[in-house]
Amino acid sequence: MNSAVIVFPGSNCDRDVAVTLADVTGRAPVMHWHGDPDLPDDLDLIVIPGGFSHGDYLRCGAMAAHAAAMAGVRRAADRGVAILGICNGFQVLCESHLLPGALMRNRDLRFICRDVHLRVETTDTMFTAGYAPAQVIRLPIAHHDGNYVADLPTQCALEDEDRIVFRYCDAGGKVTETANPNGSLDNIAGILSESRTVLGLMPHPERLADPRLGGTDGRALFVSVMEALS
Amino acid sequence: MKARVHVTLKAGVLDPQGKAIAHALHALGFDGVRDARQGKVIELDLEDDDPEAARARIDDMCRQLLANTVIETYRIEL
Amino acid sequence: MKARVHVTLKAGVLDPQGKAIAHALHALGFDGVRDARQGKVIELDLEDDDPEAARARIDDMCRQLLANTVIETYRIEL
Amino acid sequence: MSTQQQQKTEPAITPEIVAEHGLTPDEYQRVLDILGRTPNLTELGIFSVMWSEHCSYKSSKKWLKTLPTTAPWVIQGPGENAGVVDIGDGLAAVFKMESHNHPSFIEPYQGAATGVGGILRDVFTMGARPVANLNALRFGAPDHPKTRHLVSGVVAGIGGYGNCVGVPTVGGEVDFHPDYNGNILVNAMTVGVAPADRIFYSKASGVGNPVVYVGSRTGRDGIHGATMASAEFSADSEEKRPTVQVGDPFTEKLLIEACLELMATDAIVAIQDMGAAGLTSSSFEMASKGGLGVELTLDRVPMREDGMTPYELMLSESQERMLMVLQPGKEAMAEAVFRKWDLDFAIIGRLTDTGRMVLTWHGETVADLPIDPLAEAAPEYDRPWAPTPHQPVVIADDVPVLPWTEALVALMGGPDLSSRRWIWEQYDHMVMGDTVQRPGGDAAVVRLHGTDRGLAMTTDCTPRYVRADPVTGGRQAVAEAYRNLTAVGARPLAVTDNMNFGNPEKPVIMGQFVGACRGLGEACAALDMPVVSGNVSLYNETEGRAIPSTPTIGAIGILDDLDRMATVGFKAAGEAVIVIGETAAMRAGGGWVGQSLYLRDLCGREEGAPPPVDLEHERRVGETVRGLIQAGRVSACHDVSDGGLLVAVAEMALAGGLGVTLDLAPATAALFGEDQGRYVVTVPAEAADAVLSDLGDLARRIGTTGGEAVAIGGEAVPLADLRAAHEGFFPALMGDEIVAS
Ligand SMILES: Nc1ncnc2c1ncn2[C@@H]1O[C@H](COP(=O)(O)OP(=O)(O)O)[C@@H](O)[C@H]1O
Ligand SMILES: [Mg+2]
Repeated sequence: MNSAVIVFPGSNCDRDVAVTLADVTGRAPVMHWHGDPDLPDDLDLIVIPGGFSHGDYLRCGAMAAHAAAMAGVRRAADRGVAILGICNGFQVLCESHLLPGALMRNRDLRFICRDVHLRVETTDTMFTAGYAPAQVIRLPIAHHDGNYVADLPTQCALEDEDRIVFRYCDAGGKVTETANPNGSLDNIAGILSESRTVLGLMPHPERLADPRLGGTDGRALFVSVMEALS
Repeated sequence: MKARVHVTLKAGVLDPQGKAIAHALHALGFDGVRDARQGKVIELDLEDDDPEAARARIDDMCRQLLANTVIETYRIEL
Repeated sequence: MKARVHVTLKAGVLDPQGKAIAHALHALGFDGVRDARQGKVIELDLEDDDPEAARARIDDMCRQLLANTVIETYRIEL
Repeated sequence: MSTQQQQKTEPAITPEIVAEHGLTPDEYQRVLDILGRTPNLTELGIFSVMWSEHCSYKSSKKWLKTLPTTAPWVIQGPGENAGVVDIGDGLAAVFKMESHNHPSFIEPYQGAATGVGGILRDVFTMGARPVANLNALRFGAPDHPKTRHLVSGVVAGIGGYGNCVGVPTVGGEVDFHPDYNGNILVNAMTVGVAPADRIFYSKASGVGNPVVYVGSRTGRDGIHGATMASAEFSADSEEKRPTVQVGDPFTEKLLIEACLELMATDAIVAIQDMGAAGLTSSSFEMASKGGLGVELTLDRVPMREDGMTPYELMLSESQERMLMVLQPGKEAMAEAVFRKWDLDFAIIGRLTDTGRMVLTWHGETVADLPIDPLAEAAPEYDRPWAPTPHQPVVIADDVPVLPWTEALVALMGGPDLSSRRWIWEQYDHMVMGDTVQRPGGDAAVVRLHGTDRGLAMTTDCTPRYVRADPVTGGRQAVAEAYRNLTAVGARPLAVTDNMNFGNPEKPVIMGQFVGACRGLGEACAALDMPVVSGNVSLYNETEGRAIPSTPTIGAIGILDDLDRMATVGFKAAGEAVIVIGETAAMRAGGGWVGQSLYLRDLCGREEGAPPPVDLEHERRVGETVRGLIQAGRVSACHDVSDGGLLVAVAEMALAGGLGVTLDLAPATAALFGEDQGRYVVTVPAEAADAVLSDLGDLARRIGTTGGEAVAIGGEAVPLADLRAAHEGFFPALMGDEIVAS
């Protein structure tokens, strides 16, 4: 499987996800510089990594959304190439309108770095086919602006079209207000595009994909994509 | 030429910062704050000197970058 | 009663956000942006109706919470 | 502004201006002797920062020289931007700790943030990629009106900077004490990793080589910051406010990447970050170390504001800037790297063989100073000092007895022992994907990227011990760091120290400094952990009242096999709980209560001699424990420190979510005494006898894991209650404090 990681000035989880991709797929991803509009054309997966692109100044992801490389990402998305935006990557995808809605400052205004529980809301995607329906997994979050908002029609569409992929929940899988770390609408932690080929999520699957780091619940996401694409 | 862009959250979008400010003011003993909302102002120093052309250009800047029209509205002040 | 507090960085204080905005506008092809600075506006909805009393109270709020007077200045608009 | 105008408007040098620059009449006389004429304002400014306490270490140098700084694995000791130690496999660890106390008190968010930025630069200047940050924080009383605001701002600032730069913040410590009410401490530490044979230094060489400025533009930030950090605080310090700098972590991130990219080539001869005293001390130090002169064309310095003067350019403390000497002919290549990262790049001068620093401004010379005489004549004081009087030993029987259950809950939920989760959850402690042991244990462990080895790191100091007995307190700070590293299974390697004290012109304070240096030095020598870098922050006083002396120790160690790493939490029910390191004297004494948290927090008595630190014992016990961990014989390990044995056991229970039944008499001094040199481990039941018989007198079984409470005799504290108290303190304190940003 061929993958690429887009590197913006201020990206800082680019190496982390590259390590996971290399480990899972057996092939190192292309590290693609934001200023270059021409992505390799044999890509199966493009990852927009976490971090603070352009310092997260103005709005998280706003400046990165205009990078030359994002035009290439958009073209790839139109061709059906799988796109995965993690944390800052999710914010970039929303700012690029490749995904609907927006990510605002966390409800308590503080940066939060901790493991959270997520319920897998759909397995009908190449990203989560490897999980069991309604499986409860544990992944870290590390963000200041992960509070997902969308208008009512968007929310209904996401719900009706089965495009909500992860919801914050408690250890038992219950989706509750106290299990919502950042105030996200409907406890939404990750969503799909209409085409189901673009996934954005706030939690970091690459951070728990190595037993040495305390868990492997994130690994299945990368394995799922790889199995779906090869 | 100086210009100001005021970016505010659309009505109906919950504003965590505003809410926290109202709460904190209350905790500090300032009663009677019914609501608080926080917005941004971006002050631009432009080479333009034709206000009409500038306004159109700034409008473009807002739509492309300065405001996220999914959740925000903006107002240009010259 | 509605009131607006404008909070801006003092002159000479580094404004990384403003710098980044100017840079990004330039990268988007908007030339002629000499400088950009970012500030915030806090809109308050108050129960007061005496403007003078309100202004004094808001001034207190600014000094205690809304502005960081070490690096920021503020302006109250009623 | 033209040069002439600018020089015309420069004031004549009066005694007042000299005093404002923090120079004593004596020191000013030295300036006159060196120059043979009156300095102009720019020159006076340069002298004042170079001879400030912050840059010259004039009060502390004599004593710092007594610290042990060498070992076969030390590549670079004190004197460079950071210390460097060999960690095997061709790698070196580069680390240092630095204070940002005064700025953080004035503007907690930006003060703490720029503190992190500064220490990061010290480390990547040497060619290392930063891999972890730590922070040691001291605040005033929790109920002091300023404390919440300071805690909120400092923590947000540290997180705001470190998170954006993408370096995990993995550990630290926090204390509260009313004597920090008017003068908090913010000590930040960075650990980096570099190829051992590619370390970069600040010593300039090569006459004619270009001197290059990179990073952010220079503004009027923090002018006089370095002198501010050297002057005692007074109530009117609010007026000094505009001198705080604003950090730009995004630019720092770009600067890290650009510097490391250029460092992979052979373009750099010497490099130095612009920290306190900015362009002055960076250019001065590079030239001075190389025995050369330097010529700077100040009008080429990238400037952020109009109308800046040479004086301001030389004294500005704008952040995120670096100075480099390049190989001739490499300018274009270097410039391309920095432009790619959107950073300013300017050739602002060259090295000369004159031994002088010559500054020009639009073609005119605005300063001309001899470098060596200025460096050599830097004042060095042997300040008078008074030894700290010995405190009486507190007799255990004189201490009020509280029910152990209540005492335990109160201590675990108190300001000093409660969980710091509220803090470290605001720090990205996992970015870079190598955090093997997150905050909450004894030492953080960061994997060496791509290997199965790890670096362990910790910061430690117990200020109440230091204040009561600086020699013992100094030893204890090092010993506790040693223990924290040992408790995860790491081999301690070296330390960095951050000496936070009051006014050194007061003999009592100077006596504390001297004593602490002696204690640190003895412990570092005995435990084979040389001091490789450090920082001194003096004049930490408000209205004449000094902070508790706080020589913070940052230490690193190496784990050669991450499969043999220990963690704090109990692992399984039915395991033996064993305390290692009690001496016969401790048993006979029944527990050391002087200066314990029990005595201070629960009885309101901060008194007595602190627990003695027997360094030989410390080392023997440490080696024993490390041996057990490396042999895979223990399932959990934790050192005994603040709060004593019962607190240590309770922390292990909470971390593992598993209770314990202890076979101890509920004697206050035994449970809460703070005797040093002890660890608690767990061992699977079937292996317990072997461990106990191997260790003989050094070990004693004290209980068995299991259940959902900490139980002694018939009494028990449910873990749920303990957890509620432990986790509840910070959220309750900080609850609705508005977040700084
Ligand atoms: N300011 C801080 N930043 C990050 N981690 C912290 C901070 N303060 C404390 N911690 C973490 O909380 C845990 C407990 O700290 P402490 O009680 O000081 O440990 P110890 O007594 O073992 O030295 C440690 O893992 C420490 O790294
Ligand atoms: Mg410890």
